[in-house]
Amino acid sequence: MKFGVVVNEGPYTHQASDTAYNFAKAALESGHEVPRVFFYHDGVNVGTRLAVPPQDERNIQKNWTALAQKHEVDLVICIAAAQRRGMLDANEAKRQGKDADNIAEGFRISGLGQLIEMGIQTDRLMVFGD
Amino acid sequence: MKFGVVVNEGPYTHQASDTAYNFAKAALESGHEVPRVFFYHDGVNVGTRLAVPPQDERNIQKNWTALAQKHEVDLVICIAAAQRRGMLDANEAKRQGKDADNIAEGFRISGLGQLIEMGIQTDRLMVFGD
Amino acid sequence: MADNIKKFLYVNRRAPYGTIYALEALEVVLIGAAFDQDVSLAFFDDGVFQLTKGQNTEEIGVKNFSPTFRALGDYDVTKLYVEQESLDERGLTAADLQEITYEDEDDDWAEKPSLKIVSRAELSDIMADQDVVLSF
Amino acid sequence: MADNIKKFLYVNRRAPYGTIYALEALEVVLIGAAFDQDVSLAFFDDGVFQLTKGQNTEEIGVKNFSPTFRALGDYDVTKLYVEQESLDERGLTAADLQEITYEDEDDDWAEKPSLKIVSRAELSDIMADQDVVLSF
Amino acid sequence: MSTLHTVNKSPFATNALASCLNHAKDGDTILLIEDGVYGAATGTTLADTVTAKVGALSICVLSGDISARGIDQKRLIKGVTSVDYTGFVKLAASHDRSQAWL
Amino acid sequence: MSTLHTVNKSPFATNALASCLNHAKDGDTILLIEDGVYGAATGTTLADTVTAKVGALSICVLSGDISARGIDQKRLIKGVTSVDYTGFVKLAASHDRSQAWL
Repeated sequence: MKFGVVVNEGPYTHQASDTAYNFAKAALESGHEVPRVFFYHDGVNVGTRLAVPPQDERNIQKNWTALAQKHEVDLVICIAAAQRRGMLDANEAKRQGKDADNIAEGFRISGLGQLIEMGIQTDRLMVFGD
Repeated sequence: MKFGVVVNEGPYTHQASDTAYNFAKAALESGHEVPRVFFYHDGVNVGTRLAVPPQDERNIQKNWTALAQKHEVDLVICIAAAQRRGMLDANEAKRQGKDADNIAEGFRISGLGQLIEMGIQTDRLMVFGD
Repeated sequence: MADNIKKFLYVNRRAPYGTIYALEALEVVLIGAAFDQDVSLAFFDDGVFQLTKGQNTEEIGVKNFSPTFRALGDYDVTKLYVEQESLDERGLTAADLQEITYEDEDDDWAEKPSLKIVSRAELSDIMADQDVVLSF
Repeated sequence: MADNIKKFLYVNRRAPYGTIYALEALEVVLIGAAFDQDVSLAFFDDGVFQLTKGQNTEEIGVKNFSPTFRALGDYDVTKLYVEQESLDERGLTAADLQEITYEDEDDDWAEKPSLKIVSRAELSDIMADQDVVLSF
Repeated sequence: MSTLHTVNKSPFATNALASCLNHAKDGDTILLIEDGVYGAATGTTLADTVTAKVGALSICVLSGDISARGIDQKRLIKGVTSVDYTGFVKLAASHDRSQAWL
Repeated sequence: MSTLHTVNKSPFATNALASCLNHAKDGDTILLIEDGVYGAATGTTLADTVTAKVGALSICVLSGDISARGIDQKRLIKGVTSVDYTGFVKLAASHDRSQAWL
């Protein structure tokens, strides 16, 4: 079965991104597919490569990146939500005249249409938020 | 009278940073002092210079920077909270081996001691959060 | 395309302005309208506050997005379900809500109300008849 | 320094792990301890859940910070007020909470409890007798 | 020696206002801000609870938040005072401490 | 045709569980996750409300969230089932849709 996953909250602040990760991992290990995870609202902040969590805590971004690479999950950050919150890839930074970008490996920035498309193309949509 | 202000939530997602800004502005315009604003929890995200909010919305970071410059307000981002969430200045980026930083003009990164010190040195402490 | 039409429900249970969820939910609805799915919006609990008349955000400095609800008809988003019990609990009636309408192309473009006030039981039935439920 | 001592209250009304507020509140308490102020912590509403015994976060992959409460005595943070009514509402008793103690240097280093279970009225009085109230 | 309490959550969504009302002391002020302002309207399931506290407590709302949410001043519970941000600052200055009910 | 409802908020803090219980249909499943798991404990002011729904609804808790919060399995309301993340996936697959009560 194909699961779509939506993450609505940022890392560490809320447990939502942890629960979503544990769900996606369990789904993949159970033989299901998770073709895409869509990060919306503060969820876009999960995809920053600049975070330095304490050594004795999990690294949420690196966990997602590793899961995506192992199972070919498309990690999509909503562009509209990202712009408000200061999440940019190199292209966006150039386009917006910003001098830095902060997206981590394995994540990409795209539009809200990717969320709707995920809803259409998957069998079940799971939302994790605050 | 001296007011200390604490901002616990990120920009746009919660109204807390807007209310804190409007409070600080009114306090300063009423002849009070706001020597410092301390950004904690997701509040650290207020200080990113990479945000590109829609043209018809307020720019929360720029509002704070302008207020700070006009009235010499010390805008402090908590280092521990910032590290978890990927907010870095140039020094921190270098120290942590990161290839980019994202702190806006007028903000600085420092420790939680600055919050306690603000509590001690101001007459009233105001907390804005979720 | 017809055999790929799903029932999408957008669940709105939060008040506007205190948090961004209501605004960003609306942004999804607007983009989603281009996909020709069977779209419904549910407003209950504090979500009914999103639809009130007379919102003026000038003093708080936040964008007033409530007029956008009136444009939903142009995007063929015409089913906005509002729970009666949630209105009652909050001291609101239909008269406190914006008038939101659409032009029905199957009925000589007659102007019809998009807001449908339903009971809690009816709303439960509507929610239980969806393919995709997006909560904000 | 003595004439610059203020009463600091840390207000804990949230459960642990679902959000980071409880953990980051504790981080402030630990740093704040170095400032030699008159520190109290209030645990009520869902904040009482922070203090329960037997927390094991292995399966959710989040750091278990509950043992840190037991270290507060070493930082001279010895006044942790817990509201009886909040415990009652949640089906908890003092026996469900961790034992948190400190060694009283004014009483030959006798080990004493840091947790003080108080009524809602007593907690209201304590909160109304502070200089600085930090909520998380 | 009195406290300014700020409540920024809808009383229909969270227990913040209920807990604040349970803990505030006579003579204190509660300022409803952001989504908290819904607690000041008449005709709701909570209006009686709030109305019963007016007098023992001073209950205020932030005018900008009332306007933003389309709540007519006429719908405010009797005895509730509307203040702007400058009024908020005055309240903060005139009370001995502020406590935020997040 | 049944729904899996997920509730991740403490029922003492917000109205999410109450609203979910008011809207779920017989035969649906409610999975309590994150801070929502406090709703599954006996001896609370809410336990009777939840207990009354067991049977008409299937009520489950996520085991990792129960352990994290130090809730002993023996304290769970009778009829509440504990599942791990794999069990969560199975529930999501075996219901026709999921609805998150945020």
